[in-house]
Amino acid sequence: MSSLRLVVQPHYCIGCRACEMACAFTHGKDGQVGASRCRTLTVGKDEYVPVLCLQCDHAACVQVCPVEAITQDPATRIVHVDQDRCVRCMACTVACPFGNMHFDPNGNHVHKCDLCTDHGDYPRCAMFCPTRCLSVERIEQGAP
Amino acid sequence: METVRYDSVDDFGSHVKRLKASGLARRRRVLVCCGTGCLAGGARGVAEAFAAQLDRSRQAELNLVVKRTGCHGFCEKGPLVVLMPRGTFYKGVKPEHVSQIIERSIVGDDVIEELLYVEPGSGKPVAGYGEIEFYARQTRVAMRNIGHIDPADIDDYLLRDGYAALAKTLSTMTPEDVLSTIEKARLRGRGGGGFDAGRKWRSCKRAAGEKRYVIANGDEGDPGAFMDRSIMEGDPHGVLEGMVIGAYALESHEGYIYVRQEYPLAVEHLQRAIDDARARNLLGDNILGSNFSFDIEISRGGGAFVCGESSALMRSVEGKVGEPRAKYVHATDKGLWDQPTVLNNVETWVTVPRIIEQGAEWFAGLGTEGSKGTKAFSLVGKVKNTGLVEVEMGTTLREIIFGPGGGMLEEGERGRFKAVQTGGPSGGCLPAAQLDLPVDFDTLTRAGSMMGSGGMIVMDHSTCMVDVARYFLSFLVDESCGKCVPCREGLFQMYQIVSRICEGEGTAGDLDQIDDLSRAILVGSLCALGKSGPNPVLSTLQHFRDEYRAHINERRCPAGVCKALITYRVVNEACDGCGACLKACASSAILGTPKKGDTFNIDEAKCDRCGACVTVCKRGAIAVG
Amino acid sequence: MKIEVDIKPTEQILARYPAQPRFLISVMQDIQLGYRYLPREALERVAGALGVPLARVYGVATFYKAFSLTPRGERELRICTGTACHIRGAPLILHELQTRLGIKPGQTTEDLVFSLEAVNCVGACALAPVVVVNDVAHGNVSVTGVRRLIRTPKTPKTPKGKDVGADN
Amino acid sequence: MEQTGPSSFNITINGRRVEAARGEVVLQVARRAGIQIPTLCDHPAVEAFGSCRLCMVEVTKEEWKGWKGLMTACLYPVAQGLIIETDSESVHHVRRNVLDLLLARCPDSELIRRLAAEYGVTRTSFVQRENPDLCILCGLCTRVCETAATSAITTTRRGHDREVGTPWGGPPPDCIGCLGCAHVCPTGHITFEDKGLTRTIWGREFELQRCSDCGKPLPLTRDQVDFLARRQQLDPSYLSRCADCQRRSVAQTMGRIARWHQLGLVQEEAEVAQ
Repeated sequence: MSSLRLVVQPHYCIGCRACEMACAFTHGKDGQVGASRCRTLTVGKDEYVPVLCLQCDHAACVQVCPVEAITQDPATRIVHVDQDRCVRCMACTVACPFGNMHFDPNGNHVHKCDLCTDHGDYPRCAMFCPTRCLSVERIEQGAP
Repeated sequence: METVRYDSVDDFGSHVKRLKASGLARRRRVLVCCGTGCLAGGARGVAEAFAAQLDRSRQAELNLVVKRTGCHGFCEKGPLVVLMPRGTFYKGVKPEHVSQIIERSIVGDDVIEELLYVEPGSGKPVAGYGEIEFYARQTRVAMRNIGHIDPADIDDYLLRDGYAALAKTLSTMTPEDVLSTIEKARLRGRGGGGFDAGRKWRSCKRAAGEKRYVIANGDEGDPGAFMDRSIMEGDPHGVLEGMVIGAYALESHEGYIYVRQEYPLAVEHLQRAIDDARARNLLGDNILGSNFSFDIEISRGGGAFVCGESSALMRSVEGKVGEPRAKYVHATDKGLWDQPTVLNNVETWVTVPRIIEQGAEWFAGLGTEGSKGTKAFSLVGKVKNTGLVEVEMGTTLREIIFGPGGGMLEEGERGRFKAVQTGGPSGGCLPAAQLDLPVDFDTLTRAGSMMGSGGMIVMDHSTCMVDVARYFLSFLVDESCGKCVPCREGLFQMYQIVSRICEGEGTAGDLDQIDDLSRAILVGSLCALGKSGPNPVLSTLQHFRDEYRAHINERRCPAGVCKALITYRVVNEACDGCGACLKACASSAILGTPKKGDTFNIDEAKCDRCGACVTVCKRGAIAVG
Repeated sequence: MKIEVDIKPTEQILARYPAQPRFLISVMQDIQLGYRYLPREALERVAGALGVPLARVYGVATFYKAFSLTPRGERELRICTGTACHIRGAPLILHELQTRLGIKPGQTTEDLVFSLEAVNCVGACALAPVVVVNDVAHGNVSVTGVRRLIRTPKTPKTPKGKDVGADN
Repeated sequence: MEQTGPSSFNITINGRRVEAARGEVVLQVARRAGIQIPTLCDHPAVEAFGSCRLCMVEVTKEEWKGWKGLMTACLYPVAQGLIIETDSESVHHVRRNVLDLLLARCPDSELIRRLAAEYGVTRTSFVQRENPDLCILCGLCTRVCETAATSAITTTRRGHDREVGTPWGGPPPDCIGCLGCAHVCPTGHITFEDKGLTRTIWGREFELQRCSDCGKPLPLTRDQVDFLARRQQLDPSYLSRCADCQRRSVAQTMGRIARWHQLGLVQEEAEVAQ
């Protein structure tokens, strides 16, 4: 079994925000556009950086959650939020050192990038990235 | 005073032998009942008078000892004094009688006739304890020591072969032997449900856990029941001995006795017994020199009926709010602190040493096929001899009520037997037609009531069954822990409906609604309190539907109890104009002047139907209807 | 109204028990006995000492009938309303005491002399109806007999029981 | 409790064979199979409680010879051979009564009204509570507070007088203002307000932590930050910056790396993952 990892090469980013669009549309519900888990930030003139979850080991969000609603899948290394378990204390949204845990006030829930596990097994942001900025690497399980 | 400590079973045996051979054991005994009933009647004064008039040297001189004992059970007639070995039984003793008793019956050989109990049937005074019907018709196993020993004196207990069963257990039996003896005796739990004790112990023994706990349930919450109180107050060592034997079988090392808050004397006596037993090495590390260790702690309740439910009780022992848990996982697997636990009622525990001593066959020989042994009941209400009775399982209700109970309290139409309530708030009311039912676990359950812990409340025709149903509902609404919806909200709504009926505002649909809601509460509640909560209503509805109908359709309370449906009236033909009622009436509702021949009227608007006038009227001139 | 609470008895009570949550109810029983109620200051101390959250202490204090969060009277009248007492007239007794004292069950007279409590069976059913005054049971009480229990030698100028409840 | 036997097996729910594992409860298994059972007091973050009695289902086994019992699905452990009915008449009878009773208690609750209507109850047949509020006493708030926070709130009193409350009814001293209770409350009974730097809940005001960079209020109170850092063993610095500032900071770092790339200072492609 292989798992995915997302590779970000910000020097390729052109700030088109296709990734954000793709993410928002993918995570929409009932015909409504959802909120993007990916944010493209402008850091200088014509310099952009897409910021999204790195699926850290020993992630701060996992550690801070008082109800163990955030867990890392040992096989895929993807960090998931169990929405049923979450009590919306918002601790994770602050704890993530990269600002990648988002709160959606419309859906009243926290969300984060899950590499589109529920939507096929290819992250949509990478699929729609027109440059090589966001790409996907398949790694065999057990590899670092 | 010599300090006694038994380092072995032999040590124990020889000390008991010496004790029995000593002069003290052969002394005559003056037993002053100091059970709660007699204390309320002034027994403390009687005991103090004896102590004052018979000091130690005088007692030695007369070759006797004065003992304060636990409840003799005949609370109705207290304070009681029994002179042993002759068995002279004096009732209603007051401090001023003491000198007379000493002079005539202790120094002398006389019997004081005024203090004797008069058998209501024959009208003849009875001198001897054993000849009184109340006692003669009982078979005492659980209560065999109560009244005969001073509960604060461990030697008294030893003289009646106390701890002999423990010595036998430790010296000749394996834990498995004990377990199979209890299984063979087919002892069922005396606390209410009647669950097979042997099976309970067996499944606890099988369960995996770091520790096992043993608990005695002394949270006797059923209103109208006080057997456990008497046992804990009157024979505390019996409870301890049973628990130690059980713990040995279960290989448990920690036990708790949960005593309800309303029983301070039981706590005192049990604590004293624990301290004494520890000092003698009958409790604690290496009991009687064996390698078995077990200790007991008392846990006081906080005043909550629901804590009689085992899972709630365990939470309470843990220092928490007494909320029951679902029992899909049994306490024998996960009980106190989630460890395997055996919880039995104190009456069950006190029976254990008897079974070990006399054998499983003896015990199984008593009672009926499904319910072995004896059962203690507190017989109260509108019956002549209220008090504690212990009879063989299978004795009929009639035999109990009209045997030791002595029949109905009051004469006349209103005094006739109407119903007997058993099983407390979980039980039901059985009508006259069922008086010949044998009392055992299964028969009572089939009849729509239950054994419960053994409360038996006799009701006559001055008791309104709708009011009784309302009473139990208000009890349960008050005592529900409030955790689950059917019990918290359902019983409350049921109370509203029955209250409406009592207040003359019942409607035709009420009985159907009670029925529908009852079914939901019975199956929907979380614990036994809720699951049995509708029983008092359902059983009265089943047997006394007419009475409900009279309330609803005719706006009439046949028993003359429900305030909204009754009026008080002075029967002037019977009135002698004494005016006592005028003084008694707190709402100044009685009009008239206190002189013979004047007519009295009751102002219905002012009258709050408190009944004070009825109690003070010596001529029965106030009619209720 | 702020009452100064002496915390010393609480410390003495706590010293008798190991500092474990399971002794909470026992400690609270002793505090209730000592102060005739559970002062907030005492419970805060208990929560800290036994390592039990204050809210849970409060929950326990309000769950069990033995506990009171307001001072109870010198004389606690506990009217047994068990079944045996009920059918032998306990409701009338309760009604009488309520009228005479001008308080409902669970309440205390303003002068802190009497508290009224309706309890579910004190286990003295053979003597029904029963009123327990400060742990002393009085059996077979009647509506008129019960008035004896609330005569107050300590509060002069209320010669008749009637006057006690007159101003309610 | 079944302690021996296979660790997974089939049970039957509404005639369907469904896979179950030892240690699971009926509700879990049913949900996994997409079978709806209504609940009010269940929440995955806390231990099952069994207080609302809405999830009752009819349970039997072939060897029980026709005996059926109503059990709470949230607590009943699965065992081999269980046959479950989640929508039988007796199940509906209990649910209807429970909802009818809750409707008498909380007539203004949207949730209860909707659920009751599903079971055919549009008006309660019982006496409606005076001055009703929205609390159905499911106990989720107190249990979440116990599990995730400080046990600052509790159920008080008992029976029909039972309430959810705070010590002496005042502002709860142990509360950290995490809002867990408010968020799990199924009926919206527990309310709160965030205004500027102040959060108010249970009659107590909390100061919100400010972002150490931009100074804007974080969605965490200062008490909550202290509590989480202590309990979850996390350096408090993790809880000091808002998500926007965190992102900006990481973007700037990555931006720098990107510039190095463009300047040819980095030979290899930077992989920012793992």
